[in-house]
Amino acid sequence: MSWLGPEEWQAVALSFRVAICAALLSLPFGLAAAWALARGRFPGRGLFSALVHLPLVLPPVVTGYLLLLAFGPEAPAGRLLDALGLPLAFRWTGAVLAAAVMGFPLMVRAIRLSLEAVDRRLEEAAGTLGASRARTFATVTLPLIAPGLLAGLVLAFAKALGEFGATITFVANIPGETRTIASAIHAFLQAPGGETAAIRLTLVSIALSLAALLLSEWLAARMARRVGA
Amino acid sequence: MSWLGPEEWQAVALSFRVAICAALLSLPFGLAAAWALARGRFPGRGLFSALVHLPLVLPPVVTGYLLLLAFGPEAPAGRLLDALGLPLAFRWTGAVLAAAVMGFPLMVRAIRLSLEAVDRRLEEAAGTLGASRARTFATVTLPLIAPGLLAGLVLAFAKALGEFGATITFVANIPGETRTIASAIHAFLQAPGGETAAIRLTLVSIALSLAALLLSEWLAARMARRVGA
Amino acid sequence: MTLSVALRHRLSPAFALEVAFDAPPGVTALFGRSGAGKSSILRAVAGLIRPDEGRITVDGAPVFDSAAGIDLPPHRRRFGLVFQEPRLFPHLSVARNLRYGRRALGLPAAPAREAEIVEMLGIGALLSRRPSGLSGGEAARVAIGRALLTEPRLLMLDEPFASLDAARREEILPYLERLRDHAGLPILFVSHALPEVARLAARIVVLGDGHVLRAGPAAEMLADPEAAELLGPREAGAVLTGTVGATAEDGLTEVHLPGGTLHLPGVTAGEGARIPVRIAASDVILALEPPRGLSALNMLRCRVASLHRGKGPGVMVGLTCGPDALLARVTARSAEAMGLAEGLEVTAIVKSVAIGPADLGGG
Amino acid sequence: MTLSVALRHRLSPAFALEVAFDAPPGVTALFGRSGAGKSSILRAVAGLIRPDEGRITVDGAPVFDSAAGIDLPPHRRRFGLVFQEPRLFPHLSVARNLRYGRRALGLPAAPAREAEIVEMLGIGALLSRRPSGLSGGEAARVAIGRALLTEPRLLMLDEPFASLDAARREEILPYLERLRDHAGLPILFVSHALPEVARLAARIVVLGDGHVLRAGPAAEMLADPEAAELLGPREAGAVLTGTVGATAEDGLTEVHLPGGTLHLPGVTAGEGARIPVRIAASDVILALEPPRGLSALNMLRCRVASLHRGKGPGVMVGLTCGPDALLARVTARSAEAMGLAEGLEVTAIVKSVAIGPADLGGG
Amino acid sequence: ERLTIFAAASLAGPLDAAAELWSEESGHQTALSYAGSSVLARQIMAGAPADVFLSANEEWMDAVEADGRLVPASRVDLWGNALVLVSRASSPLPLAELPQALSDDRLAMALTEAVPAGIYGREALTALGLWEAVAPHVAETDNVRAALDLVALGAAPFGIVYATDAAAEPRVTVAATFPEESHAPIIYPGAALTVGPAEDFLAFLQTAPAQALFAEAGFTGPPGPAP
Ligand SMILES: Nc1ncnc2c1ncn2[C@@H]1O[C@H](COP(=O)(O)OP(=O)(O)OP(=O)(O)O)[C@@H](O)[C@H]1O
Ligand SMILES: Nc1ncnc2c1ncn2[C@@H]1O[C@H](COP(=O)(O)OP(=O)(O)OP(=O)(O)O)[C@@H](O)[C@H]1O
Ligand code: MOO
Ligand SMILES: [Mg+2]
Ligand SMILES: [Mg+2]
Repeated sequence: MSWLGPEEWQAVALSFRVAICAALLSLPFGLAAAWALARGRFPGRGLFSALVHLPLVLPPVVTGYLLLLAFGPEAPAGRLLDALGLPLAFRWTGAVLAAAVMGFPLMVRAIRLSLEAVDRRLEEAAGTLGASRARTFATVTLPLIAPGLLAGLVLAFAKALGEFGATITFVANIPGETRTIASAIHAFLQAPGGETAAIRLTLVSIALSLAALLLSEWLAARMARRVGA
Repeated sequence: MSWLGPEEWQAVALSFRVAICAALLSLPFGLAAAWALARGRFPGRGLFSALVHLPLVLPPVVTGYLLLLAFGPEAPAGRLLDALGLPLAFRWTGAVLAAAVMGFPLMVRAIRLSLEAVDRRLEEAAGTLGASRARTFATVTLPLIAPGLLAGLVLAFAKALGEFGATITFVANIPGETRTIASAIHAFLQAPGGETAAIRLTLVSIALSLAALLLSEWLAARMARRVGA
Repeated sequence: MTLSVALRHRLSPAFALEVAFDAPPGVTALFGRSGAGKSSILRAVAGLIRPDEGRITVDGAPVFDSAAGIDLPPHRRRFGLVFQEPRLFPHLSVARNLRYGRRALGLPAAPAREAEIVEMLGIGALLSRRPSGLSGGEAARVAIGRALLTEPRLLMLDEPFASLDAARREEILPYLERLRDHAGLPILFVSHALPEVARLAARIVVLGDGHVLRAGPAAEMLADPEAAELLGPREAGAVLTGTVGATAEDGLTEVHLPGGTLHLPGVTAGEGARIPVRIAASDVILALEPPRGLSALNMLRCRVASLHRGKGPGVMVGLTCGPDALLARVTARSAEAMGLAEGLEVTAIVKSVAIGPADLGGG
Repeated sequence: MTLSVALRHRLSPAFALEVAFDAPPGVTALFGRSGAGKSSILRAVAGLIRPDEGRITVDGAPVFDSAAGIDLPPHRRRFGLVFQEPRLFPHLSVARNLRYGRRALGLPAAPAREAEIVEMLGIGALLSRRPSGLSGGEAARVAIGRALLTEPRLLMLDEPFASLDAARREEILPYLERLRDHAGLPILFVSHALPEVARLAARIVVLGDGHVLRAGPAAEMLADPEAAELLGPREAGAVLTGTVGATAEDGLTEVHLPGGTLHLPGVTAGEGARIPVRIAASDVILALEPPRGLSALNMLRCRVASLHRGKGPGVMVGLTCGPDALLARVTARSAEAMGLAEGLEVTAIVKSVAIGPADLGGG
Repeated sequence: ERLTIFAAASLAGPLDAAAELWSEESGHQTALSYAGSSVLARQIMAGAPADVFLSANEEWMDAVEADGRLVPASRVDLWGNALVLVSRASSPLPLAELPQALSDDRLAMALTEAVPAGIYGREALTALGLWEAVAPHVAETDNVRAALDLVALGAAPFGIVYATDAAAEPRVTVAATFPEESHAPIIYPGAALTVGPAEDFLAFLQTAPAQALFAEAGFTGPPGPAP
């Protein structure tokens, strides 16, 4: 792919990094949220579910603005994180946050569906064999929901590759820092004569996601074979 | 909500219609695609999976652009549909298509996860009881994947509410025809001082999705209670 | 209607099925140790496994024929199968589970038949419940009822009574006997309980490691001292056919055998009917001359036909009592003390109560 | 170590548990018809159901006490439970299923113990397989092994042998007997097979519709003509305790009872050991005087203690043979013909081979 | 030291070239963040670390200025643009005939109440007395490029875009140019948000070599001195 310019390569590398980080970063939170929704019985469960789905319902730009309002350089949360050495605004870390937030509802739903399909009787069995709740979770529940985790990761990764509305709104479109493939494509499409560059990047994006998908399908097939299902 | 103007009401009503139609319309296709991915063993399965995920990976504007290429008034597919009395260009029907396409990967994955969790031994049992494959599907598989179908509908509905990038690119933003809540919010945000209107519509959007979510959670809880899980 | 099975199928590198047997109308028992391949055979017959090679025919018409490329899907075979696990549909009530097959087949509702089966299985109180809360035995019973209601042309039962109490078994067995006797359909019956097998089965197929070790009529197999080794010596016994005679006031019915008359409790067949009576080898006591003052009512004059020393301290004695063959298992010490030898006349003593309903055919 | 259970729990509007019983070290059998509440009791003891009310204690220390608000989670109770269904972990190999509990508990690996259990259960060839392809009986055996390897302080077995062949049962029962005799832990054993119950259990709790119908020492329960009705008349019998004597060359071992000496095959306990011997009521023949020329070697002089007429044509005869109680089931006709009456001296004839290993304790 | 420039997306092509030129001259690195003016303005008002803001319209620059984010007196009008009617047909069309020519078809425009190109277009059509007639036919898009795409792909026969957009799209031709007086002047204002190099860069954009790059892309010069 020598037909990509250095700036474009930069965007590809950044997108990849952002997508991987976003997918992995949101995994534990997605798991926690999915658990709460699948197993929890607490007041406000419906509202919590709505909150999780919000990034799906809102136009991405709105989500981006909300992130900007919450984590911008002049917002208290943003300042706090900055002081803690994790600046977000207009950094690639912010792009990760934006992508993670946008992919969150997808990840939560995938994990939740898997969780709801877990045979609780196996967890009971683990308990009678001496496994604490944490251990049961780690050794029984987690492996059994692996398909959901994998699906969640794939969805979050793919979404992160395609996401630009919230990203560009929250962290702008700064080459090498926050200009992901999607932002670049968008910028190219807005400028006169940017189509060819946009098409090139689109193809790269498709290739990246295809690779991720094939990897995930292969992993899923291996898991299924191991379970013998 | 008398604080919404008539144009805004129109956008709300239209969004609702588009989201409902998009979710329901994509259900059979999503089911077929999920089936092929979960159960099918055909060459090109990986590519097919990538194709299904494409709307997630591509920036929405690109998807909209591709839709325009495929279903625009000058494209063969667009002409055909037009001749069949289903014009898409600049119509709310086109907005439905755009929303359905954008939500498709989410719906497929939800259904697929449920399908993969189905206990195949129950399908075997149905066969030995005299149920044909079609009947087994309708009376065993389908009810068992109901959680996935419901999740798919919810995700597609929510996504349709939030989608504007592909929609506005494919069918523009015509009040009463294609101006959905998301498009309207986006438009408001482009002009200085549009925030209050945008916030109003955002709240409506949240309310709509909250209602849909609560409905789906209630349905899911009922189903779970009936199965006794 | 007769089922013929001949197939070869490799399930794993370590296990392959290679079996051939016929199942005429009536019960054919598949007997064998855990892992012998019983369930796999039922799956193949039902169409849930596609064998590598072979032919499965019903009255000569193939439902599967690898050479001819025939492989009917399960629902077109119309074979009922009660799986080893209940496999109830979790989203349907018990009642709708029961009716599932009839609806799938487009059969008209059969309220009378349904009521009869529900009554027999004792699941009337469960009809509106979902399967998830059922006890193990309750679920097993619903699964039996679900298969019975489809009126299959072949019935396969995979350890249907494993989780049922003895009393419940006694309620279901007569139903299966009636089905066997009146519906003329082949029934493949997997069970580890030889009394049940002996009571129901006309034929026994003994399986081991995917192969047929021995197959034949139940009466022969059970009375054959060699086959007894395979079935387990404690379970060996003979199945005799007797003619039902008068029933006395005290509930004992005369059953006439060529070698004598037995007085048995719990016979429900009518006078003149011919019923099989199973007498376990370990329930027979031999005496050189008819003893007196004994609580056992049943004595048959027999002649010793064969003596087989097994591995343990027991001797399996083959007897001919008129035209019937009987088995008795005695200790080697007794055999010696009594001077048992081929041709010797002995009296076989059987306690009436040792022959329970489970050993009595008909009903 | 003794388990005490007293609880009340409503499972559904139609079914409530209300039970209280003690389980001292040794085997306590839970016996009852399908749906009686056996599995639910095990679930409550294991901590998988939280009873509405009650107390479950081990040597007085509560693992559950509704009044005190105590409810230990299952893993802190250290009670092993073999469920009615195998419940194997589908994502782990058989070997890792077996080791799951020890690892969870932080116990060191026990290769010798593991090898012994694997050998006993005959699952050596399955170790590297996933559970999904296992046969019904294979899965059941792995589940048994998995629970045994955790070295629980209480063991609960819910119909562990339902899908196993007789030969396999014979291989597992001695292991359970050793466990019972040497580990000093209470074992709750659910089974529909009375021979197994009689062989293993020191106590029997008969359940019906969520309530304890009767409970007591196995020997008493089995020999009590009234309790016999609950257990099923064909299954009733006495459990006597005898002292092992010499074993002859032909493999028969003398077992001395106060009322006489039995000659039994397959006794593995050493000379001088005291072992329980189960004699089913239907295996006993009564004679007014000791007969001769009979293949049965075992005769005990007894006195008729009671006569119970049941619903059928049978009479349950309670006998005292020295200090032991024995049960015999004869037909009413025989009882009359023999003039059986309380106080009458009779000879009880028991075929040696009618007492098989399943009815023999120790080992 | 890197200069961060927040610029309206429509400036992309010539601005990239100009920034490169300036980097070579001054030795400063530049980072160009392109997005819609509205997005950029909001980011700046939220504290974005930008040094230069190049807006596609005056209102958003006004908003940023009112927020006190500009280096005083650094604001300058940099370029102008013309508004044109494009179509796929190669024949010119008198603007007055637009309603008839449209018949039942659509006229593609950027959002007429939000996006500058759309606002100018509506203003011009109103001034020409055509708005009432064409309003029901307007298909509004998110940005002006999308409106151009609709025409390029044949979804709409006509569209109103900037002259710069029309010049870069070979599939469309300019059917008519809106008279300058029919709408407010199309102005691209720029301002420095930090002192130093940002001001130098703004100055550079006004030099001849820079202006030549923009002229090549179809931009006109600044419409007279800043007010
Ligand atoms: N969750 C539940 N909801 C309603 N009824 C229940 C539930 N769980 C158990 N029951 C009922 O409680 C009764 C006792 O069930 P349990 O499983 O304890 O029976 P069991 O004695 O083990 O029977 P089996 O021998 O058939 O296994 C059954 O009638 C069952 O239907
Ligand atoms: N999918 C499979 N992969 C590998 N081995 C298999 C598979 N299915 C069955 N087997 C093996 O084939 C053998 C026969 O299994 P099958 O279920 O037919 O036994 P069975 O006679 O029904 O035993 P049981 O009495 O325990 O139910 C077993 O050893 C089993 O492990
Ligand atoms: O860059 Mo703009 O403000 O969308 O024309
Ligand atoms: Mg089996
Ligand atoms: Mg149970």
